[in-house]
Amino acid sequence: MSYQKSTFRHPKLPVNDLGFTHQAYEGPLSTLCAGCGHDSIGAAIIQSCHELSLPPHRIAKLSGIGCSSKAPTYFLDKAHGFNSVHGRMPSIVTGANMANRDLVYIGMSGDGDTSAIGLGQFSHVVRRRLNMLYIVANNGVYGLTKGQTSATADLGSKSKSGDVNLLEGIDLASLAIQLGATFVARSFSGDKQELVPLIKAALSHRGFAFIDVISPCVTFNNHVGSTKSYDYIRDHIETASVTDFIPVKEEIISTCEIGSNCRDICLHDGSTIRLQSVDESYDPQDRAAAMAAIEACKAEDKTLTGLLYIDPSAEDLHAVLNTTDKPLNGLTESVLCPGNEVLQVINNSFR
Amino acid sequence: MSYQKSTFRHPKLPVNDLGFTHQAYEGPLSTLCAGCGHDSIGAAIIQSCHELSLPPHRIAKLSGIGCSSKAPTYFLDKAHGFNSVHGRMPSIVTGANMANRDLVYIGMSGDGDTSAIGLGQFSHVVRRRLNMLYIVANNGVYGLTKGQTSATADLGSKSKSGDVNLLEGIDLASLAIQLGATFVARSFSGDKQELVPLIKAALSHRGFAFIDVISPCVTFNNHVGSTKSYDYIRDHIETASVTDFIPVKEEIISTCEIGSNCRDICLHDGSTIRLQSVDESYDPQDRAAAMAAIEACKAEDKTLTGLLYIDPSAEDLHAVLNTTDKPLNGLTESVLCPGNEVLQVINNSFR
Amino acid sequence: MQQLKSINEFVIRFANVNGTGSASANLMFAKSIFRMGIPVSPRNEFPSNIQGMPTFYEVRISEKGYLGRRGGGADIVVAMNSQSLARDMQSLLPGGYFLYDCTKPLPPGLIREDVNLIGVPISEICLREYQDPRQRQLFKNVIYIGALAALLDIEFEVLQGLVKDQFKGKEKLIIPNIQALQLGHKYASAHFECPLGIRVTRSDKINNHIMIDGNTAAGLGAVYGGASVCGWYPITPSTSVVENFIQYANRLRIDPASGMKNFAAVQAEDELAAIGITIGAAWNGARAFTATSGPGISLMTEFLGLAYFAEVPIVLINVQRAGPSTGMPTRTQQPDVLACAYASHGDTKQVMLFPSTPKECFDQTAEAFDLAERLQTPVIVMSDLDLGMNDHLCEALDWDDDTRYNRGKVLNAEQLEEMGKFGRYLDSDGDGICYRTYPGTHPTKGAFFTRGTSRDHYAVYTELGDIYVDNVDRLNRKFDTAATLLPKPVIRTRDKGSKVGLIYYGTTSAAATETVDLLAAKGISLDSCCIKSFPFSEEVTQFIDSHERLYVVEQNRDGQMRTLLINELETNPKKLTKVVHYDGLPISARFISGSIEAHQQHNSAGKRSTLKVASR
Amino acid sequence: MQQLKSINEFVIRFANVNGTGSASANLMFAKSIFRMGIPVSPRNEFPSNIQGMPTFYEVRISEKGYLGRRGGGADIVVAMNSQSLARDMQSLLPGGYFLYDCTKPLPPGLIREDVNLIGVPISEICLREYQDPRQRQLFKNVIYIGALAALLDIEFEVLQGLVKDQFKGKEKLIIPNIQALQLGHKYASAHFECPLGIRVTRSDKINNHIMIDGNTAAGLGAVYGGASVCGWYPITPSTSVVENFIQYANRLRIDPASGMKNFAAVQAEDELAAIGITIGAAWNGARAFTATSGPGISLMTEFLGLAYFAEVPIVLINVQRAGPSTGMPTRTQQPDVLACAYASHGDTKQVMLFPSTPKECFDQTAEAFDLAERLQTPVIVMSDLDLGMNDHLCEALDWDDDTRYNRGKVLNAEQLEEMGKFGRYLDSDGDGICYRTYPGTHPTKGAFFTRGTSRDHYAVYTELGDIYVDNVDRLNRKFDTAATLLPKPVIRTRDKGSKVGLIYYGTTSAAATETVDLLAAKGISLDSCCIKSFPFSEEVTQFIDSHERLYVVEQNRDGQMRTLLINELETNPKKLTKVVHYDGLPISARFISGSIEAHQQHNSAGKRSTLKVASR
Ligand SMILES: Cc1ncc(C[n+]2csc(CCOP(=O)(O)OP(=O)(O)O)c2C)c(N)n1
Ligand SMILES: Cc1ncc(C[n+]2csc(CCOP(=O)(O)OP(=O)(O)O)c2C)c(N)n1
Ligand code: SF4
Ligand code: SF4
Ligand SMILES: [Mg+2]
Ligand SMILES: [Mg+2]
Repeated sequence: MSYQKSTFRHPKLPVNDLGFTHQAYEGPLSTLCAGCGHDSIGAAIIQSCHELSLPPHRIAKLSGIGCSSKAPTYFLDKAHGFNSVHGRMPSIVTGANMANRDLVYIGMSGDGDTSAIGLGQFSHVVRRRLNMLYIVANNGVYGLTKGQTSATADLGSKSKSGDVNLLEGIDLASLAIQLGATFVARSFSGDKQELVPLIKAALSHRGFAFIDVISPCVTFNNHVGSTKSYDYIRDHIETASVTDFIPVKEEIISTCEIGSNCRDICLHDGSTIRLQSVDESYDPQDRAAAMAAIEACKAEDKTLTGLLYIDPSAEDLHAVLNTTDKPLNGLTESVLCPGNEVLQVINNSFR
Repeated sequence: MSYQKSTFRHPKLPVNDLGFTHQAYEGPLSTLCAGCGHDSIGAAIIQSCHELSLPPHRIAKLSGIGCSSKAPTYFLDKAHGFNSVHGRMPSIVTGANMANRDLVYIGMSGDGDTSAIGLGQFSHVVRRRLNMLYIVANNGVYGLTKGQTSATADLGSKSKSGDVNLLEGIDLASLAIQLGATFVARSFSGDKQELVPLIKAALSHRGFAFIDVISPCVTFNNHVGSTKSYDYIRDHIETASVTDFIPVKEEIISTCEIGSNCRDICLHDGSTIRLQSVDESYDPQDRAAAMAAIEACKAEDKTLTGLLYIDPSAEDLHAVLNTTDKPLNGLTESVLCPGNEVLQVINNSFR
Repeated sequence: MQQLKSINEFVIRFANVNGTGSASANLMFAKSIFRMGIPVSPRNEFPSNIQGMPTFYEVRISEKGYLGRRGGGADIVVAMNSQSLARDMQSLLPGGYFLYDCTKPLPPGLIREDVNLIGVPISEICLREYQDPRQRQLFKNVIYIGALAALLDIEFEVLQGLVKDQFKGKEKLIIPNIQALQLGHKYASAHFECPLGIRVTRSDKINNHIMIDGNTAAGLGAVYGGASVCGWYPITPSTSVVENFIQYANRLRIDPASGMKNFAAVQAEDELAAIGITIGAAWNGARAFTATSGPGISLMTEFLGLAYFAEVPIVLINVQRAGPSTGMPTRTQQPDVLACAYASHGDTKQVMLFPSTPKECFDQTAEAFDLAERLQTPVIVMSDLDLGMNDHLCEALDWDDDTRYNRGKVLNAEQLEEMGKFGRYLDSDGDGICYRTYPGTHPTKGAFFTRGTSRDHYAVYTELGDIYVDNVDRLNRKFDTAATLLPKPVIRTRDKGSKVGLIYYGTTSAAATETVDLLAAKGISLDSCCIKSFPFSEEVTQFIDSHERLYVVEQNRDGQMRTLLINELETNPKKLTKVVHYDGLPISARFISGSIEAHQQHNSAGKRSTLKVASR
Repeated sequence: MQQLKSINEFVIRFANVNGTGSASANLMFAKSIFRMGIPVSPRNEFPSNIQGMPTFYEVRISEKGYLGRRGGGADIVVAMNSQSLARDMQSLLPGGYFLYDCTKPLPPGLIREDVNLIGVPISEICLREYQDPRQRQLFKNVIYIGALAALLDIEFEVLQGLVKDQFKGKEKLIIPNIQALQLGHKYASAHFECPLGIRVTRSDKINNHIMIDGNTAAGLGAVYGGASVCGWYPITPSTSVVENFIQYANRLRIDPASGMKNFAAVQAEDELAAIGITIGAAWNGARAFTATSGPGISLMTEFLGLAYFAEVPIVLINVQRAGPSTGMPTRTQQPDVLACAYASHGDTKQVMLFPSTPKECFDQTAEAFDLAERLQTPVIVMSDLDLGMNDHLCEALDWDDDTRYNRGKVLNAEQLEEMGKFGRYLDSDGDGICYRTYPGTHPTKGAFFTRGTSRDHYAVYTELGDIYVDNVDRLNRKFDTAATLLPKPVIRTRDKGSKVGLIYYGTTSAAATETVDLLAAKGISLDSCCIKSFPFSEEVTQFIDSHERLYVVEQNRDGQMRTLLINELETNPKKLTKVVHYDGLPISARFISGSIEAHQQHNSAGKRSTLKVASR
């Protein structure tokens, strides 16, 4: 729905090199909660693909299970999609990419889908250097199952049920860098200025590109000190002991600049996240430095955003496996089947 | 078998504070290949537990599947053991520890068991800060399934079948540090001088302790440039196209010092691994520095060994969950069952 | 024009938008009927979505005490979702009542001539009465409940009482809610002739029963059954089992002195870890459980095989939902019977319990821990979404304080001291169940290596065929023992006994008992057998043997319980007629009786033995 | 003293230590018999261990062409493992020959009076002839083969030929091996009266047959079947299926111009990922497969449910091993029939093929890709360890070069262009199979969202009951279609036809055909039906209907195929007698015929209908 709004905001966009308008990249009306960050990410993907003039039907969108994994339903409806099972999108997209290296692969996942049940598959698709864009819509909760804390939730954050998270959150960006991702970025769903260029860069990168997008869950928000606003309603909801009332909210875009490259994001519950984006001096090609910078920022309770690491000379899995340039799914008998003559020679080796 | 040898080497050991001899910590004859590093690790564990005077029956040894996971069969036979399923030891030991916080938990796994199928569970047991010693017997191959390359194998290493590994190996030590392990060390199976003290320190650490032990597979060795020695036999084996001949080998202990804290280990196939152990100046309490040091060493084709990181003030999962000091498995009806009176009150809340 | 008339026997259906706060209001409605002493069964038909989609809440009021879904159309529809108006209008019976928000007029196209329209300008009232847009939204629900109170003659004090109880401790919320009720009540009384032909009147059919959902009861059962470790991963509809366990344990399992917890619930990274944690804890002597649904069952398959073969006593609560794969996560079915009975590769078998009511969810969950530890094998409690997530009227829970947990065959230090050589897998009692030890029990005796591989009587790895065979045959013997220990089926036979039998289990039971009455009225008399456990006890065999034709009623496509019956009891399939309902909504007596009637008419064993639903 | 006598009909058993190089030597022995034109079937009984444990290799030589395990003791034992001497001595038949290394004398205790001892001082010879300790070890094996050549009258040129072929390209290895053969041959000829009463003589029973293991054949089948993507994870005994696929693809699937690979084999991190990769590739229009065993099947359960419900055509090769759990990883069974037939939670069904020979492993694997794509569902090839890892004599592989892959119902750009609205799940042909599209086919038409949730004809998510029912009923219709497309059973009826039928599948077939002859000789005549696929084709039903009593022979404990037969075909269980062998060794004709004979004697359908093995 927020998605629908977004099209109101920018009316007809110009056509791109393929002669397509913005609409050619859109999808059906979203069923996510009004104001859900995930729909903003969808809008950013639409804009990026449009601006890059990618043929919509040459894109494949894959996901696991979760609100974030439902999101692909609502963009790029000319593209085939695969809403697979929880945490297993990485293996599905690996196979898909092996079968046809010519499509553009966008994997969309959630923090639960990726950092909990999917951590093993995520780590290995990173290591495998699959040529794809992997986006995590990171809200620190399990949205679709109603607000349990996820493994990326910050230490000390509160879950809907009120208990405080006493474990450190997994930093997927650092993890990706360490496991060999060749394009790693972080951004915020409401910040199109930053997000769209990152998505475009990632889509143009050959190899594994990862973007960790902070995408607040407006319904099961679990950030520290959730105090401000709608006391009355929250009281009501809590005591009704059925969290079945979800006030309609606006997408969060409001950010207040506080010093160079640093801004606060005010969440619906009044809490804030402080984002520090990398500045000109930052060298995204130094692996160790990148990880240090992320750590340093975290130490100051800030989240580093922007392009964190890139290795432009990256190779992808096809290069590693030395597979042919033609899509494997297009090969026919003539290439695939060695024929009977060869088989008879093989028979002889078993006599 | 190599294990049997090791007892030859040190004859009767003195009794420890509990009056136990070394033998009280041993197990049945090993069925691993002669010279397998895993048995050396077993011997080191026996020595450590003996020297620490741990009551053998108050230890629990858990593992997944693999030669390394079989190894616990051959030490501490007074201790209960659980040889579970492939890659899932971390969840089993988590439950075991929750049920009885008073035992000492030693988890033994392989690089395949931990870095491939088990990577997700490994990462999460680290994050959970379970109070245990987790040892990976790291040989870079799948031993029990006859020599496929594992995810920790170095870039460029060769598998038995001859193909070169083109992916970067996962560094479990760095990963453990990043995910919040509070004791992380690395050593070499043949180097008791370094390994035993590390195991003893790890067993004394409260929280999650991880030791990555390089433990060469004498049978499916897959290190770079495997050229030297038994040409004749290898030829024979290769052409016989059945790798069913395994020359009996000695445990590798020979290391040649080359400069301060740096030594080369000569493997059976003539290849070498260069180990650099941390020196006095090294501060194991600086997380970022530790990860940088590991990276730096790797850049010089060396493997950093010793105690890499420790957080002495660590809390374990029981502290996080605020569970009682008594072992949960010892609680009885009186504590566990609230009784009928309470139940009737609860009934009223449903009228 | 026709107006349906009925007192204390009708179905009302609420159509709302999810995320608008309707669930709590609708529950208040159901509770008010309950408090007026009238049996009531509310059922939530919610989408797999968080906000903005159509959601339905169907309440059956039945003084006769029929608590299954009635099926067919509703007598009253409360249409609060403009998206679904057309569909809602269709779901009403001729002569029924259609309560809607008349602030905007109904699209003429969808108005039906044969129903009674009751327009209440709810939005208008809210606009007038409230400033905060969120309050306007929220109180809409309370207002239509108020209107219904007038229309159906619900005692207003009862509603007031409910509001007071609900907001105990938040007094400032009480007044506004009661005012909202009054707004609705006033408007209805002023504009319509109240009560309607359909209405309620106080009765006395509730006794000391309670209204509770199965997951809450199961969570409580785990607390009372002595579970101290829980590994879990969220999945609808099982999540609230664990959430309730934790919530009650946080109140009832706190060490008074230290304030520390006498339990550990670990939210795992996935279902494989969740059951792994449970197995590890059970191996180490704690009572441990996990709960899951659908895909979680598939992911637990490997570990279920390990627990079966290594003989580790765990409890698994499977709150079934419509499969296969992700299927319909918010719809009910009984589709995992086969997947659980023979879970995992190789020759395996699993013990299952089948609760029919929240009371049974409580009792069977608590008992499951005894059974698991006595049998040293996993016990799976087979609940479902309808039972687990809907409030059901059932007997009050109770607990015999003299109960002692039966931990099964476990040797302590003294026993080990006194005995000769310990053999973990020695069947010394001949019942297929051997003696276990907890880790750390004795300095020198009783230690063994638990493994998923073949092993001898002393837990030593072996590849010898005869030892393997001896071991797996013992496991079958153990399951024969199980059949004698598990809860017996509930069998009801007519005075003279009938030739025709009805077999069912789980949540089908409410509809099944109603079916027996319906058919009796039509001169078809049925004996019935409600299965409570697997492997089947002797009584089930006898029931089958003593009837000529049996209808096996279940809520899945393939008749999975029937498969178990013919396979495990060597029954001739021709004797068992499938009656299967699997559209995701709870089964109804109308469907069952209709199917059986039809089949009885041209009753020829030759006819294909399947009666299935093509739709609700 | 008695000396067994026989020409070309006997069993020889080798007892070795694993990791000592015996496997290749023993294979050379079997191959030499094969090259002398005599049917031979070697079987490896190896431990789940890499080095130092007892391992056995049993070779049955049968000019009559009986290639199943004979069972009972061996006629000749070659005892090269001092650890297992006692057991090996026991495994010899009275009058049999015991070949051992007499460098050390035999422990008097275990010497049997009723057998013939043949001592060859192998260690001594090696010590004398070789310096390198490893050569001493390695050549022991070659020396006893040389001795056997003399004792059994194996043509020495044949052995020389084998050595030359084996070491083609490594000439320097040829001479020493031949010398070692001669050392053994010389010693035996000099010290014993050669040949023994038991011996071989050239025959002509091989025709153009080959000796190959099932996994190699399956790997080749995948190459010929057009598989271009493989996701895999190592597990015994399935690993060599993929290893062979890769090995052959590396030779036969290289682009001549670029030298790049026309396939992609991805070693995954586990089985969940392995099948995920396979599903992703198949979804994207490549022919894709994976192979696994035991625990891998359990781990693939969730994804198998997705592939069934989302209708993605994959091929899964299950090389079964003894379960449950880790079970006996290096022993054979057919224990996953049920786990695969109904894999995953919810109402599911999977297509299975049952190869009996390596030739069928090749043919069925290749055909599986056509079937999967035509049916748009997973096809599981149910091999087992005995078939997959042992060399079997079978017909030569062949391929019809006119074969065109049948990719099933796939719409291309033109077809999409011409048609109206595309509906992925529209059953326009009424056979339950709908039309699919590959991603990226057409700019504006044919795109859809593949999902594991309930959806309508246009792949749009839905929770409406009737649409759900329509879809899952169609899936059942699709399986009716499958029953007509799958390989038919092989049915053999006696001239007049018998009242008694034998039903079997997979590797039981060699023993089953021998059984029919054995029993015929005893006046018990049997018709037989070798099942090749599930769901069952019409012919299976007819076979059952046309016989009074049927024996269902399988290699698992619980009679899993029998369960499928009574459940899917509504057969009266009383009619089907279980004959189950599950100690981990391949089933033998002796066991089957013995069981059936016993049962036929007091043949009363009342008797408990299970005949099972208590040991080998
Ligand atoms: C195997 C399995 N386990 C559990 C679930 C239930 N489930 C659905 S979504 C979800 C978590 C979603 O969290 P996240 O990935 O963060 O997505 P979000 O909804 O927050 O965007 C879970 C646990 C499932 N569908 N499948
Ligand atoms: C679920 C499952 N998949 C695969 C296997 C087969 N398997 C046994 S051990 C092993 C790998 C062992 O490698 P590692 O953990 O490195 O131990 P090592 O033998 O090298 O010490 C595999 C893949 C299995 N037993 N279970
Ligand atoms: S619950 Fe949260 S994550 Fe899910 S759709 Fe609503 S706002 Fe988005
Ligand atoms: S195969 Fe390798 S890892 Fe396994 S026991 Fe032998 S040496 Fe050790
Ligand atoms: Mg999330
Ligand atoms: Mg290894």
